[in-house]
Amino acid sequence: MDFFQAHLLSIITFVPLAGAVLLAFLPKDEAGQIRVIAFITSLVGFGVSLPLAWLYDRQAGGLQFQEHAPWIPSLGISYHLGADGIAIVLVLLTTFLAPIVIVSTWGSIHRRVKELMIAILILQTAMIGAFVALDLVLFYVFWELMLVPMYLIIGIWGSERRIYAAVKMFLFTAAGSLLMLVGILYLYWQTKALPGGAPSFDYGAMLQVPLTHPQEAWLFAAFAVAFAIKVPIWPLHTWLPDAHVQAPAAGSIILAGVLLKMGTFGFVRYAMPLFPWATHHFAPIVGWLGVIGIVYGSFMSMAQTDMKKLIAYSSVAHLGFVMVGLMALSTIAASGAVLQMVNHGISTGALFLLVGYMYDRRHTREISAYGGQAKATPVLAAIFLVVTLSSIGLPGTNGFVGEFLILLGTFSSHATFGIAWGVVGATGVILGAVYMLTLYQKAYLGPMTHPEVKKTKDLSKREIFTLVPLLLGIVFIGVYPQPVLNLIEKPVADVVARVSPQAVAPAAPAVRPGTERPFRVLAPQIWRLSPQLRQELLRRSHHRVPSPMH
Amino acid sequence: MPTLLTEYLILAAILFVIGGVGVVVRRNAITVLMSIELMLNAANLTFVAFSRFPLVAGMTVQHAMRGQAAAFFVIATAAAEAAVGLAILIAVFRRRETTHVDELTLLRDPEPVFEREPEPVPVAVHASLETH
Amino acid sequence: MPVGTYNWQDMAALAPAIILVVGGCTLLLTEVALKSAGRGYQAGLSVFFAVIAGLAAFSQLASPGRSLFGGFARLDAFGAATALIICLALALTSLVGQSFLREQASERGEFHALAQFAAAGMILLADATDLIMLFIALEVMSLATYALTAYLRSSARPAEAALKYFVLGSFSSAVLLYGTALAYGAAGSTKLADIAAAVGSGAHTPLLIAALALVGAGFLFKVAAVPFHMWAPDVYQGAPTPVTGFMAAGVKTAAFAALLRTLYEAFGQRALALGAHGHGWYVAVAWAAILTMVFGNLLAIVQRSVKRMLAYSSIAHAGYVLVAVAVGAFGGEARAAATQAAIYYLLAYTVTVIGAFTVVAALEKRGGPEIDDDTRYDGLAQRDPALAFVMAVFMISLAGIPPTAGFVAKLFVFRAALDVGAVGLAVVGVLSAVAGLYYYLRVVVVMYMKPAPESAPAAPRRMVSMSFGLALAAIAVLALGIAPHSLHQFAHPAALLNP
Amino acid sequence: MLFNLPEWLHWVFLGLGLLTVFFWLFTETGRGKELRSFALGLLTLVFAGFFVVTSPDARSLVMLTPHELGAMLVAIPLLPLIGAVFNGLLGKWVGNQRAGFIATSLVVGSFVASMAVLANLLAGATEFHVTTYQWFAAGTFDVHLGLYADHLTGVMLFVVTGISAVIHWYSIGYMEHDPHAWRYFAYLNLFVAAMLLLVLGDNLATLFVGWEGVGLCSYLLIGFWFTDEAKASAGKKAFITNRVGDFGFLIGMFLLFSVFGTLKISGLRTQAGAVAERGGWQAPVATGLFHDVWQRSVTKLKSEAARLENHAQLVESQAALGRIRPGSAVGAQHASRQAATLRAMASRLEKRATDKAAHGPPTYHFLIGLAVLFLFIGATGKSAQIPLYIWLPDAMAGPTPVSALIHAATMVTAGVYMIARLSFLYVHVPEVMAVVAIVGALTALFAALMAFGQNDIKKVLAYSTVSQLGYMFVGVGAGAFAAGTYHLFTHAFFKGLLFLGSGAVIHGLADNQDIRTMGGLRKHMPHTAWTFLIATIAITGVLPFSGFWSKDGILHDAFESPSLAAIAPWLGPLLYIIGTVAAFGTAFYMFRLYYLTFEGEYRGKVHPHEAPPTMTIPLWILAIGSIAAAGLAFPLGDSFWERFLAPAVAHYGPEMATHAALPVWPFAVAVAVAWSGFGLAWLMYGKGMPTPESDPYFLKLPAFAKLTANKFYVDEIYQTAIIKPLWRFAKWLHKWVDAFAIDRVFVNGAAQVTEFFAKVLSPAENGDLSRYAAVTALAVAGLLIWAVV
Repeated sequence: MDFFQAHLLSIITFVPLAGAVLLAFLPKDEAGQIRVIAFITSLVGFGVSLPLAWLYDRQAGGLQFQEHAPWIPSLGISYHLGADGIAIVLVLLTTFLAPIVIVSTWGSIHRRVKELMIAILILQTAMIGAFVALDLVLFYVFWELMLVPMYLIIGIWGSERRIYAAVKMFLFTAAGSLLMLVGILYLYWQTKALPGGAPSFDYGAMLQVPLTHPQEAWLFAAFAVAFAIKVPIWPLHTWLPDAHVQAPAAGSIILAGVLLKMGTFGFVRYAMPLFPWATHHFAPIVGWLGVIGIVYGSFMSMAQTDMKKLIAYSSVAHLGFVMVGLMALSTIAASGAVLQMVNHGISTGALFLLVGYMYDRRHTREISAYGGQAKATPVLAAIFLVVTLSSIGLPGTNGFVGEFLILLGTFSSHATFGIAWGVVGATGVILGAVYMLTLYQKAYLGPMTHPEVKKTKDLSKREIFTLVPLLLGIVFIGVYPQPVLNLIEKPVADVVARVSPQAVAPAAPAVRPGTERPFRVLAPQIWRLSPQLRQELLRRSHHRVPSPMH
Repeated sequence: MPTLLTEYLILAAILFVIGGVGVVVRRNAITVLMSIELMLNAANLTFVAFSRFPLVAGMTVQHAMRGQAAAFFVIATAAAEAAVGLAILIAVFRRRETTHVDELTLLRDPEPVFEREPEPVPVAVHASLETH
Repeated sequence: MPVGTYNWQDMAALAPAIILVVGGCTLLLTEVALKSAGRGYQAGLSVFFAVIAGLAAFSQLASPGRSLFGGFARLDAFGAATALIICLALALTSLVGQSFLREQASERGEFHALAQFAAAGMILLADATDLIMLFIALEVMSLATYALTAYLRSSARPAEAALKYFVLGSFSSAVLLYGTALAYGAAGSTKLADIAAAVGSGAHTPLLIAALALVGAGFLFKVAAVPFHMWAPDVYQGAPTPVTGFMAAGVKTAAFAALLRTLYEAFGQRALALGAHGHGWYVAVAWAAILTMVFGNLLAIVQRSVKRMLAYSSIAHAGYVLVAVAVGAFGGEARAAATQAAIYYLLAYTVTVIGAFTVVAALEKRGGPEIDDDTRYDGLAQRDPALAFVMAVFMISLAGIPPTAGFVAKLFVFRAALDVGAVGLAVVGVLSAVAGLYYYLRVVVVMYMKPAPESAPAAPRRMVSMSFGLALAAIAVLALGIAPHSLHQFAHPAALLNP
Repeated sequence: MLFNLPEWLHWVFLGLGLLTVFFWLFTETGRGKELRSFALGLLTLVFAGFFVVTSPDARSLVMLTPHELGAMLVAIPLLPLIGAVFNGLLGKWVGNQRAGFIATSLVVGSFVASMAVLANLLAGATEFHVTTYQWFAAGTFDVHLGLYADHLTGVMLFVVTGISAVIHWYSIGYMEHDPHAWRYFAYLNLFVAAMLLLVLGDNLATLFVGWEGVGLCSYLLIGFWFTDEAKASAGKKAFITNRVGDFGFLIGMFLLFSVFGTLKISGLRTQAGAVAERGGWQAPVATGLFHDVWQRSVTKLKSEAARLENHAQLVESQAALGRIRPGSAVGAQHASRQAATLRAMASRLEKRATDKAAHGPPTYHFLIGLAVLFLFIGATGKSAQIPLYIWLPDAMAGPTPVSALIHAATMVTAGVYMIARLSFLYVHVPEVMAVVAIVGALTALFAALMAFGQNDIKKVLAYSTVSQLGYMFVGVGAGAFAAGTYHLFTHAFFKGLLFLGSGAVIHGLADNQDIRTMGGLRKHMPHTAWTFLIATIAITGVLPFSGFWSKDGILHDAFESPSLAAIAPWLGPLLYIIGTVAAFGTAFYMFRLYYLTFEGEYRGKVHPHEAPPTMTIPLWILAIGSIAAAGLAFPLGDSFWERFLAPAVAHYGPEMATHAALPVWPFAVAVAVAWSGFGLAWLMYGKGMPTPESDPYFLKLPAFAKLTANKFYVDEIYQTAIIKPLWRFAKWLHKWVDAFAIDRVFVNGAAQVTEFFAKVLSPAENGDLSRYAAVTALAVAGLLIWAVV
């Protein structure tokens, strides 16, 4: 038991991988057996992750369940895991969705089942690892590792233009994360200035690095671009609709449910606490981008004729809410934002699951191909309606609590544009209803316009089984979100305190005149070494190299 | 004391350049081989010139002899190189019946296609379609 | 110090190279003694000698560093590490080459013998601290590889590749030699230490700079850095595939080792302030690195043959190592970090690229189509899942995605670059790596996401040795990616290059 | 024991409950008999509730402890919620009829609990409060799910649960032929639960849950017959229009929270009181967000000015030191000019800062005015006022009992209730109150005009509802919260009755809703006709029915409203005139409706039949209510209603609004107007209409009739001016910005440019050895030259 507690996070992270390794040794013809083992693995993964929720000390907050072991000590890289409330809710979301995802594929994917299950389980390990890693190289490893199985899931089991979509997703995300890698390495060298002297990739060390403002600005930019692509923030979002549309339902669920949270989680865990001054500095820009995302994503959703694309764009809008909530730099809004991450995972995951089931029946995603579906498939229609309502943030469902906290917190925050963000963001509430209800009406209500609709079968027991947990989640968080909010309360407050103006102003070195405006900090050329740096390096190279002997 | 060093060096440099230009402009592989030999010998000449008229003050005899030794090494190496080169040339001639280097363009980058690529063809229908 | 003093201990220090020479001779002799049947033992023999040489190199890893033969060569961890990589490349090539040779009906002992000689030359190249010695080692290596390139006589392409390689290689050797002659003139000696003294004293600087430029050009040619890269795609594509792998791994490693030694040991002191513009060679190498990364990755995108794509990828990877080389210009800790990064990168690249070329070789059938296009890889994951998997691992490693050796190698390089504040180099590196992702992924795409063609030609039978070699390479790639620290003892003392 | 009641009363309740269950269990056999018994049981319960409320003895008997009252408050919304969940999940298996009984029983239970609460209020209690659990909290924001009841709530509880119970009962009969009635009852129960939460919520966030919840149920019920495209669209229209209003509601809440730091109604009330103590509403905000925003902008302006000043000094000192082009007169001049410009900018900023500092942060009056204005926008959505009324006529697509309950009696009055609930804020901003009253008056007038031209029996009633809601807003806008809510109360009865009556007509005519093809129905369906007539008289404001007292109370209060007078002295009289004109219209269209439906000769084809007792009994209950509700307006001048509501609503101005001197002429005018409207309708339609096409209104006034029949083309204007452009904008944005500019140019463009460069460079490798050698040689030469030269 002690071992279990001491290595809880490792166990949670690597249980799926163990399952994947086990599956690798099974013959690939035994699809049924493979599915069951994958399902059991994911259930075990969910089971072992549950203790996190009650073992976490809410009063103490901070990063708990830490595990620390050297990995590449010569480079200051260690195997360091730890989780705070934010990570815990996201880990739980991941492990909660995994069995659902696995079961959801049983009816729809019969080709290369073994590879699919292995890919999903490896993906799960990578996602959890990215949430709990506290060493930036470890984080980066998990972060990139996520891409490969996702790439395969889209590329192998996707629809017609799957390869284009998979490659686009991969290149887009990898481009951003490589820039982040440069940022990580730069930050790594800055840790030399800390007592102890040895540079380290440890999160804790990096938190203490003193940085000048231009440094912070550049590093924030490097991290933020990587995360922004993942979120995705407008205008870096165009990979998302393609990926979602082409991915199989399971892929879409994971993508919407967890992968997109990586971006926002990255902001909360890395970009904001590591670079408080820059966060403060760029928050107006990123916040406006979030607001644009809300309105723009909603308008995009209105223009779609493809269901999955519509939902994909609605994700842009929802994550716009999350970004605004984070950039308001207020506890209320940030709590709402973190909660909204979970909400979006559940609601949009459920929407993609439902669209997947619809696709299984009719093999089309065109909204116009449906119509009057509710008559033929009442259970599907009812569940779709509940999820739709959750997506548009109706009170009593999870979506409301998150959006309400975000908007209220943003409006009442001290962010420069807080009031404007709150007002403009609130229009998303109207637009959300417009596109989601239009979708529902076109697909489910009205007369049955296609003869196939009448023959459509309603949800099977197994399909309902995958949906019920999501529905319970929707209602539970809608009616009683406080357990989740309790978990994230302290960590969120810590992050917000770290980026608050009071915390930022005195600690940071004086600003050079003319560098107060965001992009002016980024003005110095990086292309070549600056003259001062050159001189310094020259001096060093003469100083360190022993003079010639002969 | 005026030395002949500069003159030798200039001569060597001219030879080197001639050799280099020969490699570039001549199409016959045999001539190209000869040009390379010329370049190697230009280097040899430089070695020997520096050995005979050292630039470095107080160069010992041992050091001076090194330049000359180097020339011998290079001569030997050049011989080996010529042997391998001619062998390769024979191999080429056997297959292609030519020793003109500009006719050997089997290996090259593909011709670029500048038209817009057509929309990706649907590679395979969705998984479930195949099984249902 | 008298010129000719050497003793048996000095000779013993060259054991890895000597063992390989002996091995090469042995293989040639056995070729004479034996006839065609049962040639498999030759590969075994070759692997055996490579392993023995590798063990010898391994035993030298902890060496504190010592000058040999009055300064012509040097025994140090750097050389030993390089030798170890080269022995690894040789062993892997011999292991997997046999299957290819049998498929091409070209099982002859010369192949392995030539490989042994080439490897010996490479090791000497890494150990040499005298420019003449470097030249000779380079020629030993090059002549053997020219011959290896032309090895397959059944096809027109190897001969063409060999001719191109030979002409351009000799040209660059001549350039290098001419540079050596100039250096000799300026320093009165061809030993790196003496040149270093001359550089330090500041006399005859223009001559030294010219010498540096010419010698450097020679090495940049060998590592296929842009714009000295023109030969590489054609030669890599035309050479017998295992040879291509061996060249990409071994030649590159040895040439980089020599380049590092020359630049650091002879010209290390004024690395940032030498030359007409006072930039030092840092700027030249950095620009070469940038050009190499950008053009290598860019041109690889449009290739339709996997083998040729890998050739361009090899150019691009040289660019990343050049980043490390350039960073070493800053001396001190930066140089140690750079050397370590370069060595690690070369090791990672060696296992990965030999593996990748082996997969290419595994799909080459005798008398198959001359132009190798991607169709052979279509749907490989369904026809031969194991082969597709290892290929995917190699591609991911080449693309620099964790948890593979390629990622850790890039991490080392960029880490070294950022230590000296060379953010620009790192940024260009990562941006060109994005282009790199595209073409590596395309291989994964065709293997995993395209359906197998109806009339896919059956892949040739693989010998166990080839499968074993592939598995070894794949495991090494993953192990180097997941537990790079196991090689801590390997890469770290290797950084102790004599300044 | 939950109830502190005498033993025998317990047994009565228990017995009645058991009876109900018993009948329910045996509904399979002899349905008609049990149906009657069930109706009887419910009637008993309802009368028991009335008995408890009205009898002082009984009232004293049901005084509950706070704990029990808390349980009661929780039970009120919870019972229908349980019903909704039960029927929603299991209704399909339970069966339609039983689902209806379950739903009705639970609402009746809720009604009984409400009666208990009301009894306690009547007995002198002022307010009850119960907190259940912490719903959500973050930072300084905290919502406990609390329920709160005061006198205003008590009234609403009575209306909501009472009318709901009746309409549930009615629905059992109305929906008996529908195969999905179980779903209907689940929605209806959910609606009641949401409405009760709206009414009881002690926090604006909780209130908002109910606010949106009723909107959802409205959506579900309007689109209940969803296979009809038009009905589904009507539901969507209702939801989205409501959402537009909710946007305003949200912003209002955010503003309140930003100013007061709480959304709890009692907290807002305390804060509002504190503001008055601190220095009044015209004082600038002393703390909170807006104060900080102001301070920050002042500081920023000042620091910016200081920075410019510094810069100017720097330029001057540099010039003095000769650092700017030494020795050059141009340089010195330039520097002094630059410094002067900087100084000028600095002084401008400084002045702005001083002005801003002097001006101070915004006042409470401004901020709270803005907040309640936004909340009123929410109310225009929910309560169908200009400009968001458009959804309500379309909402008639739902089943008729739904129209009666949701779209006449309860949900649409939520806006009025909300304003009355927050009257303690509204009374401090007479400007906003005036806006409320003006919007209400205009809505009352225009909706009445639109009702003229309608031929669908339910559409007439729908516009009538919009119009009557307008009156209520005039009431609350004029500061006559009691009068406004009184009209809400009476309207619930007679409009519910009218809708149920129309439902009976539609039921009896096999779903025909066109009044031109009706006529003479009084002979065929006497119960319906008589109750309909009672309601018509009530709504037209004919003495002594309830509508007269409530509507004319509003007009009277508007006429002499002190808050309206504070804005402009003519405003009150103007609104009085508009209201009176609208009242004339009301009388006309209502009697037109009555005559065309029930008098003259039958013009239709289907044989009409009277509704079953499950439908007619509720009609009579409401008819009685419509008449009896008038009693609450007495004694005149100091009515029971006003006294009862006094503790729960605020008043404009320092002094209590009194009706010391009641002028008689406004009453006289009102009576005259009502009678003249009736007279006109009698003249035109009193003899009935020979054919469906011979409507004198359409024949005599064709242009105006067409205009009103087409609702002044407001829907069309909205379509062309707002909705279609938005959709077109979305399509445009998708096509040109997303697909083209971002994806094609920016994303794929980057890839294609890369590929283009690769393709351009690739031919260099053409296989020609000479070229390779040339490039290599040039590279060597280049390197050499670069290094040496």
